Amino acid sequence: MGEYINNIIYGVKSLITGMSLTLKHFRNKKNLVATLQYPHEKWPIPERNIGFDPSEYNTIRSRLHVDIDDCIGCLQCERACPVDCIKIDTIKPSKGNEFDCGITSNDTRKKMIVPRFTIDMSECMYCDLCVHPCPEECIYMVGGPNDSKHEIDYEFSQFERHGLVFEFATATDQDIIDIGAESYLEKRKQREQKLTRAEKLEGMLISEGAVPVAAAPVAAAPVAAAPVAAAPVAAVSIDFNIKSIDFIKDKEVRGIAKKAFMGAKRAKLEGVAMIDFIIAELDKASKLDVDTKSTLEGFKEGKA
Amino acid sequence: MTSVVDSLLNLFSFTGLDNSILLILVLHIPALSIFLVMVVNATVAVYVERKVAAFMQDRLGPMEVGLFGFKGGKKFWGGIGQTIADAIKLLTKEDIVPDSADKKLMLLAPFIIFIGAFLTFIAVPFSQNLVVSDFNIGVFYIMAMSSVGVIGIIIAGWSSNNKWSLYGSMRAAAQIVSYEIPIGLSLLLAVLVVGSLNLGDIVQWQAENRWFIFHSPFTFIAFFIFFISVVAETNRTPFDIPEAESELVAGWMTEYSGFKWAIFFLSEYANMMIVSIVASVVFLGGWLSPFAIINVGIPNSWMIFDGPLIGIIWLMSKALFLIFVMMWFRWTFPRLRVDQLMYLCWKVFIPFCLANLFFVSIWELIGGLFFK
Amino acid sequence: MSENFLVKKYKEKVELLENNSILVDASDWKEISTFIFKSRFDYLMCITSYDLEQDNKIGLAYNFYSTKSKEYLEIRIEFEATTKVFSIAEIWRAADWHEREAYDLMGVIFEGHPDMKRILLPDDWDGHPLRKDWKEPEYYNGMPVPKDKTYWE
Amino acid sequence: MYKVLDKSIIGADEMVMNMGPQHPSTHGVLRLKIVTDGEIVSHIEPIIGYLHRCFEKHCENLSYEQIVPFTDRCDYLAAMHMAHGYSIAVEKLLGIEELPERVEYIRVILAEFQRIASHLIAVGVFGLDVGAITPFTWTLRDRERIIDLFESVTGSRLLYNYIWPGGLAHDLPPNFIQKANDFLNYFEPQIEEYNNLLTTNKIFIERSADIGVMPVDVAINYGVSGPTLRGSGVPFDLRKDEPYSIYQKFDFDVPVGEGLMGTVGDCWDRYYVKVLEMKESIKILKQALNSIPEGDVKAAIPKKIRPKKGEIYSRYETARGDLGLYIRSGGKNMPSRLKMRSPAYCNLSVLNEISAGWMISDVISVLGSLDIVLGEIDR
Repeated sequence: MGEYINNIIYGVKSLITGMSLTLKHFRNKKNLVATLQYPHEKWPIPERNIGFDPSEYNTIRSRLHVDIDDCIGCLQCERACPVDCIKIDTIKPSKGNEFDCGITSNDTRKKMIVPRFTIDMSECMYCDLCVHPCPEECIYMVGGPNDSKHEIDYEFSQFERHGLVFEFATATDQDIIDIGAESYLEKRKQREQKLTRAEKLEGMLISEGAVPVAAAPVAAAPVAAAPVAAAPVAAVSIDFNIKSIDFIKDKEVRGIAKKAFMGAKRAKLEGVAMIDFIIAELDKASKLDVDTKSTLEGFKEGKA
Repeated sequence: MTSVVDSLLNLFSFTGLDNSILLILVLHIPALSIFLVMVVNATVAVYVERKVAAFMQDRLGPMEVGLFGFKGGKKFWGGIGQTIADAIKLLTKEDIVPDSADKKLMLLAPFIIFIGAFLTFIAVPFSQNLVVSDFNIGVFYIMAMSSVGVIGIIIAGWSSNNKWSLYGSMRAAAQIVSYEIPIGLSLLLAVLVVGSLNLGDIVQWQAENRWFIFHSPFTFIAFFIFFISVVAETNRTPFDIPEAESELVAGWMTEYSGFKWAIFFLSEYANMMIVSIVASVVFLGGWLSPFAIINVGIPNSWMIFDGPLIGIIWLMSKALFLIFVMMWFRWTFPRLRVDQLMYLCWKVFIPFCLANLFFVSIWELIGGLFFK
Repeated sequence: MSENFLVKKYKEKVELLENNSILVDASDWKEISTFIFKSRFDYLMCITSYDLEQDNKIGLAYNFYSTKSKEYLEIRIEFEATTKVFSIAEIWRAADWHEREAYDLMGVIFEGHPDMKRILLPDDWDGHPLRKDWKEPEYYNGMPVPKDKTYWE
Repeated sequence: MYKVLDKSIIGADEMVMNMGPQHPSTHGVLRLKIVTDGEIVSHIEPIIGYLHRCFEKHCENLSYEQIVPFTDRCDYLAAMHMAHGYSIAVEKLLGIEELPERVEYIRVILAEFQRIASHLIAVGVFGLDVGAITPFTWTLRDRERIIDLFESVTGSRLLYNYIWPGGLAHDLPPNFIQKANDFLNYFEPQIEEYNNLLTTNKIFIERSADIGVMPVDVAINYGVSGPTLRGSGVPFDLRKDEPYSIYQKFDFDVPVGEGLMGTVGDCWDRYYVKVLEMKESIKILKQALNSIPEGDVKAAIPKKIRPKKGEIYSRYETARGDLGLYIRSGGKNMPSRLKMRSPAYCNLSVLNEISAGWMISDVISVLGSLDIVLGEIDR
């Protein structure tokens, strides 16, 4: 009984202590409130006298910026990046080409031009590792003493995802032609085409780079029609893909068939040849029965 | 004490209609008013709750949405339009019904809860003569009607076809049914002393004697038991076990969204209002002023002098204070566990209530012999 | 030194490596692990699986600690990938999840483990990705695994 | 503990509840498969891996310097600890014996601040789990001030990449000592407020004392470490027992659970150990801030990290427990195998053992008191 009463008394006491504490906070809130009314008030990003003296790098972790005029294309920052968000292409002038690549603010003569220097800020993880190795101190997080040049970018929000891919290179097409690298322009064009195609999402293409012949869409066939038409090589005439094998009930047999399918694909076999290959493989494993064979044969004529 | 319905019938008697027809026409006015009171109460209470929470937690709370261009700066009124914006959002939101839910029951549940709260309001006096219908059995009626909601809660939890919701509704049923007992036993003290179930009579007795909470030490304890029990009955922290957002996500409300969920909210805040008013009426002198001087006037002029307009201020300020205390509880305490909740009810409150009942009876007996 | 008592007892069966770890044969592990537990090493810190990159061999490193005498012990077992290793999950309960992880990521098969299944990767995952010869699959659940990053930059 | 009734007598069925991965109090994307008998839990199976980010596979393809930002992302509530632990391991692997004094001091100062910040989250979230919302916002408010300090030092608020193998990314800002002292003066009385509001609250004690008791032998057998182990009454702290960095210079105690409100090793003890540890961290911080020497913080950073062939097992006391790193070097600039023994991984494995037989609400208390971070469990 004593414990029962004590419990109640302790309970009431501790509850009143708590309530008086919250009431205290209810009253004097001004000096304790931690809320920042974000769009109206902004917490200052800490900026330290960074200079570009290697001992005093910037502490800011905001957007990456590159002074492309100073970039010598040494690829140090690209190598330091753990997430591969920096992508640099460089072109060296061919022998005998007298193209002037320019000079940096540290009086280093540049030996190549940089036609591509993209930083994908949506991949960047703000680790600051790329800033430190730069020999010309031309890549840095925006802010600090450079404030006059580049304002601190608070949100750098964009409406589209590719808006976060920043291109810093300023080399013009003329420069690239002058330096004697027309092939680069061609390559770039192809890449841009690929990108736009992916943006339009006209069906997923698999391993186009590795196996250009087998640009067979895995996704639903009707959707895939457009990119197939765009592809240089005519597509599979027969409607046969890895999903088609699913009619086989036996798990083991189906596994072998799928393996065979992938093997055929790797061997760049197509259409009828592919089906023949699968049948041969199944036969080899002595798992081929009459039904399976006839259905597979049926695919050759285009019926499921 | 006259009721609003009586007064309205008197007021419109010049039309010469038959009373039964007139009653049907006239009833719309109090019904709409009750609905309005519920809506306004929920809107204001949600805003106040958010602000109280924010201030106790060293935050600012809603600060962006103003009302007609009024924002109030960094003060209590900073986001005065917030709940209106929220309400519009809730009403226009998609109503999601789980595929495997029992759709008819799921639709029915919010309305049962709403009807429970709505019907209770009929007997709740806002001031002298300002009660929709003045029952002889007011206390009993309120007790009965406020328990209707639990049916809706069980239906809601069951029909959602969600195990967590089921847990929530089962907990709610056990909790609400249990806490009816200490509530009833505490109200019984007032009934015992006054000798009437009519809320008006109870206040009248307090006007003649003293506030019921100060009547005896036992009624003083009874008030706290009553108040804590009604906090439990309205499912608020520290007794929000049926909702328990860190355990059951939102308990029986998990699968509800949009308009139905808004109705749950409306009823919850209406219930808070009801129990606070009942607590004020029964224990804190109802519409009597703490100074007991203003409560004079010309009889039968119910519009102005005889309490209503001044009384409503007193009653509402008492009730609002109690609502504030409920919020204060919520933002201070952790949550009890199911069995501890039951322990508190059956092993602490009910024995105390029974003892109270016994001692108050003796007090009355002795008091009757010596003081009067 | 903590490892001496093992070398003393199992002269034939164990081999002392540099930095004081002890190499044990997989077939003796059942006997030795019980002995280690009965001596003072009550705290299993870590089980590391590693790929030796030769002869299809993988290894396990057990790091023990004694809360009583504050000593360390590192045991290593190196074996063919198909060998079944005695599970110590019943002796040190800490080994339960570590062994499941070793199975999941490296494909070590433990004998006598109460609940041998994948822990970090999904159940339908193919292969054991920390093996050096593991290759990214072409498909995962019928979806092509993208390898060419040109599409999302 | 409740007795699970004999099924043969009452003929009741057990129900399988699925808690998470989207549940407010599983602290991330943990999924618990709970077998219940009414409200009473008879078996729990934690299912993890929803946040698996292939940390160990990543490490095999990254150079030692590049791993540091990834270690930050393992335990995102104590990122400084992970980077510190990793740096110590790599230094051991490289055979770097001594670092400049100032580096060690700064590391210890930041590590202890991080410990306070992490424990603040643990304390507040445990309150949140049992239903008290106000302590959570108060602790977050104070953690915010620590994070502001970190921001002024490192430039970022959560994932720092500041401690590097062999040194630091850069030096402290000029007025850091002053700011840190100001914070400590402000923060010390706040702990009393938490105690008044939450720790000694009767309802909180009811919800946490005597619940989820973890006996010492169970704790050690499961490899539990850190405050969770100390809550069971084992005074084991690597900072004291095997001082790394310069912890031997400081005077502090190792708080253990004493069963003040219930049994030794219950949820309340595990919680209270964290509160006491914050006080100990303040002690260390005050000593360290007063005696921090001058020096160059980048002097000992190796130009190229390419350790010899060999293995290393290194331990570090993070806010959650014993972080073990087993690094096998194949003589390249990338580790051939890096295994992280994450403390919360081992702490979580004990969940079924200590919470079976309790109610669903108690499971949440136990989970809150274990203080897990899913980023570190799933890696």
